[in-house]
Amino acid sequence: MSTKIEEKPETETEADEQTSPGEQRRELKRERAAEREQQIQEELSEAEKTVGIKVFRFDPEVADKEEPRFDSFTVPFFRGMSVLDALVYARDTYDSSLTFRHSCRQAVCGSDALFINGRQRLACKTQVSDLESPIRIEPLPHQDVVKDLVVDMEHFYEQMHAVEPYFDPDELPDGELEEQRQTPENREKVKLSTRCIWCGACMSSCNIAAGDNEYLGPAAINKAYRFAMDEREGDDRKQERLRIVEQEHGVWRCQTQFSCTEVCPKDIPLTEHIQELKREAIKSNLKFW
Amino acid sequence: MYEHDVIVVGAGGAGLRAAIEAHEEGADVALVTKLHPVRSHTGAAEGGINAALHEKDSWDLHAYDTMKGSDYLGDAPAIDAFAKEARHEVIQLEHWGMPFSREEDGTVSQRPFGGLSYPRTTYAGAETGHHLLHTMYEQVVKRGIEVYDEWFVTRLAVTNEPNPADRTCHGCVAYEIATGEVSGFYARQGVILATGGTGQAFDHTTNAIACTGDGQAMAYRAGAPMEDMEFVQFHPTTLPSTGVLISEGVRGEGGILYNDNEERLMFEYGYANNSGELASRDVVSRAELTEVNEGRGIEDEYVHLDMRHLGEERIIDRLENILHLAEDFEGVDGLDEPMPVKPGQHYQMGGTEVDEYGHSCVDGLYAVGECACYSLHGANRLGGNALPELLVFGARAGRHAAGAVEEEPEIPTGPGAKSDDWDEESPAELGAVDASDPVAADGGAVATPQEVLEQAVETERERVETLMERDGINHADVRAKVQKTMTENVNVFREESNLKQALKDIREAREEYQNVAVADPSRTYNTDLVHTIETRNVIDVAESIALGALARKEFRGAHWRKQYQERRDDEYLKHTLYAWNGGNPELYYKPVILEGHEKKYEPKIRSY
Amino acid sequence: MSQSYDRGTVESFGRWREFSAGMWAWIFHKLTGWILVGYLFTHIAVLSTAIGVDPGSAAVADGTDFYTSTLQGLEELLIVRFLEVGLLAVAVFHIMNGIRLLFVDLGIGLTSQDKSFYASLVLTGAITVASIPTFLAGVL
Amino acid sequence: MAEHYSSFNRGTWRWFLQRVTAVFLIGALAFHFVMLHFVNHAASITFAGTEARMGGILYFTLMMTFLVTAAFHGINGVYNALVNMGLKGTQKKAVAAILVVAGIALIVQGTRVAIAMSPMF
Repeated sequence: MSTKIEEKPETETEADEQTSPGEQRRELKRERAAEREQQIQEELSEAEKTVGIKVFRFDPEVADKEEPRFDSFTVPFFRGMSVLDALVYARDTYDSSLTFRHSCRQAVCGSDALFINGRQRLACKTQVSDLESPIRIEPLPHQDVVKDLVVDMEHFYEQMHAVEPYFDPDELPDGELEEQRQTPENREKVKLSTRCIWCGACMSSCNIAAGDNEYLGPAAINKAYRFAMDEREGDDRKQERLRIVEQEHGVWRCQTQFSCTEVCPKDIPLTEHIQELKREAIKSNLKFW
Repeated sequence: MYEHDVIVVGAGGAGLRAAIEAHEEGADVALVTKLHPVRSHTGAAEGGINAALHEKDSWDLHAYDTMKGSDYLGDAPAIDAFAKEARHEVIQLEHWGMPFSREEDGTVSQRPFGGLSYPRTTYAGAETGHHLLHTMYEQVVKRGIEVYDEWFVTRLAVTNEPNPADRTCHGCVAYEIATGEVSGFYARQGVILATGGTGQAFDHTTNAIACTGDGQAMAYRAGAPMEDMEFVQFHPTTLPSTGVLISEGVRGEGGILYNDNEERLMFEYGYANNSGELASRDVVSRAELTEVNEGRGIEDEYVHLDMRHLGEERIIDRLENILHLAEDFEGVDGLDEPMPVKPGQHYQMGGTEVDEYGHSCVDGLYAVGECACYSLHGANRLGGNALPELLVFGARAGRHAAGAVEEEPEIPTGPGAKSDDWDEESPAELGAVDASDPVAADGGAVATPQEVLEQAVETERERVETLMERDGINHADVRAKVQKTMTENVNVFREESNLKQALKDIREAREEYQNVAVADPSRTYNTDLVHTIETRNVIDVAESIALGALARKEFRGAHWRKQYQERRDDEYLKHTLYAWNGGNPELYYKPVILEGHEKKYEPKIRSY
Repeated sequence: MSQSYDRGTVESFGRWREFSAGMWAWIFHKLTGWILVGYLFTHIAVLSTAIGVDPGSAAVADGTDFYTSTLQGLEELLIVRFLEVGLLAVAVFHIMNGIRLLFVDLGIGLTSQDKSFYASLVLTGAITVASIPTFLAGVL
Repeated sequence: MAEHYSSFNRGTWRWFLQRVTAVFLIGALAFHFVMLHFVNHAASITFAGTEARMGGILYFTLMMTFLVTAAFHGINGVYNALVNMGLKGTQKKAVAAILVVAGIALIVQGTRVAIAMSPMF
């Protein structure tokens, strides 16, 4: 029951014959712009409340954005509105070139860690109603800005990969359908560390990681912790993991400022994990003394 | 140009699993993904992974449950393979370090789940998907598999024989988001699509903003039809403002649904006098929407899910995550007040038509995960079956693409599989497109395989240039229009007039799309362009959903029709297929395979 | 990435208003550390001048009493007394916060690290104030 | 993060010694302050008094240890602070060398002062 292409309805009208296609297009564009403007005004006046956002703008190849600046947008407020909702509204309504990473909208993909009112937060899980307006939204500090709110995450990923972030057991059970045993207590011990969503908020908040790009940083050290503390891996592997984090730019660089722990959107006690690895490293070194 | 044996498009659970398996079989694999792998939406899965691990359980039972859950629209070869191999896959995941929840003796915990005859759902807290995604990405890092992250695959390089079953896929074209560069990826052995769901066809969904059905739409335009797209799962408890999922666990623990009159709606209006709030997802979703439609909804939009009576201690012990979600995404303290909930799009049962190895009718083109349809979930997916699906079929497709499978598939694909008993008139005007438009249509590939990829890259560059240079409307308006009509008309309740309205609106959106343009002039990280291209895909999948729904005149699984309140096995025990057909879309059917090698399934009344 | 924009180090310390307790603790600890190490060098230098370990110095020419007269001469200056109070405050803070940091290193009380920082500030203030009479005795 | 590491790790030991010296210094610094500002008032310190205190072997040893640990703690602290500010490569090596020289000079000069103060020598 294949169907034919539907005849395209004739859209040309008589009046169009006298004007050039370019003018027609411009006319359409003006109409749409006017329509849109009216729609925005309606939405804004209908909303009981509006909020203002001030967004960092930068684009290395667009003339008026080469110099970083802040753009202000007014968006209608609704109950439960997140900062991400406000950004999406601003982009879809006012300026489609407004650029930011986002995906899951539920604090699990880690795409939208931003610097919001002076603090690293996930835009999707930050309620507009909890913040002072106008809300100042900037890309994560201490990272190179690619464009608007998008930062270069390459270095963060490199550091994450530097701790050999994969499970590596000495031996596996013989039976094909047999799992390795792990006590609920041990699972509980690593539980918080496994919640990391790689958003980069901790690295951005850490001014040690900022000054020296060689510091592994809280997220990567936490990743190392996740494996070093997992009893399913053998003891030799644990020693190797400790050797990675106890290098000069590993755990020792942590100055216990606690800023990573404070900004972590998943409430991972990062400083605590780093400190525990310091003690583990010292303990394993003292053995040979 | 980049060159690999196997190119995996999308790096969620299914893509990662496929890449690992192809790598294990010795293929040179690359993952090409528009997000960084750990940003994929697999990470949002909460529930768990079904596998018949316990000695008292058996894979037969798992297969039987799955077939029953599918409302007998599943294909036996896929279901049997799935239930058998899920066990090994779960154990392998454990061997890769997945932090499963554990029993006192150190074994992996398993819990009961809806529609399962045995507690066989393994899980890692209420964040199973997050752990699964990260565990597999770690294995990808360990193996050094190449990942092209933030590369958006926009087109498949497929030869243009008239019959899709004669075509071959030689690679794909991708747009590097950071630089705006359009490049070809030559795949010596195959392209595996693992691009996930289609939630963005609706405006209220639990899916990520990136779930725009790219794979389904690309494969569709390259000749591999979409199958059973009308079967969309709506989850009854999502937060109204964002669509964030509130786990079924709340009702499992004893949470109650109230309407605006503070009546316990499930019992008061007889939606489910036995199981009440714990009736199946489709039943509860329909109940909630009926309340809203009859004026008993709160703010004419949602109902209340109340868990306060469970007590603070129990809530914090078992549902802590839910408190955070309600607080963070709705500004509601679940300990103090009921949470607003309404049904939202959750999962696409249909997808690119493939056999039980994930292979489509186009040679060298595979699809896995939510974007594929091996006819495993049929008309309704069971909770906890999505994650084992992406493991089992990800691995199968990876193996097949790497050339390590000898067996012939049992599930037929392509035009050859068409039922011959179908000759009804088209249910609606299908959305044909002007195939010469570089933005709105794909086509014009050349016959020689060597040039296919270069030609595709050229066409894609032209599309990007056109979109960048011309003036026009913002894609967001078009997308919003599609989403709005889909949510209004192709939601939980489906009526003929609404479905027709939706098709009309989608048709209009398709025409408007011919005027879209990208306003952002920059080549650096141009998300305006990315979203504009995605919107094209949204239109295609939305149309296939609405059309399949209109054509299927029965009530089966998640698909409810007002005028057809019965399952009609005599006429509709078959899969819906929707083929691009070179710009003249075609709707047809193929039979369901209820008889596998080892077992034969008899359609029965589905009741729990 | 063709180009990218680096906002420089101003972004760390230009935002001092938003710093949290742990950050202030680190800044004060570092600052007091610098002062103390500076004082350590000064202290040894003053003492070696006063006691005349280098041949040909004024102290050697003057005999050993030069040590006593130098120290007492300094102590007569009000400004020196005030500086000594400051030095005490700096040393006490460094010690108090140092104890706090040792506990943090041992993994004790990490969740109340902000409270322990405030406690070390309060203790420093109390000890400093209490010592003022002793330090200023004789010059006022 | 290309560089790799030997099992004998200076970072580990420097971190550990910084803590050990800190513990010692808490006591030593407090003692020093109490001794020279409260027990003996700073204004009434005389060479004779100093010589008497430095004549005790225990006191002398304590002061010498105080000098060495304080020098290590201070110099190492300064080095850490500079490294945290992003010092790398040759610059870092130069700073390390200067600090080691300064530290040794401090200890040598301090020792000479101590010897001059003590009637034992």
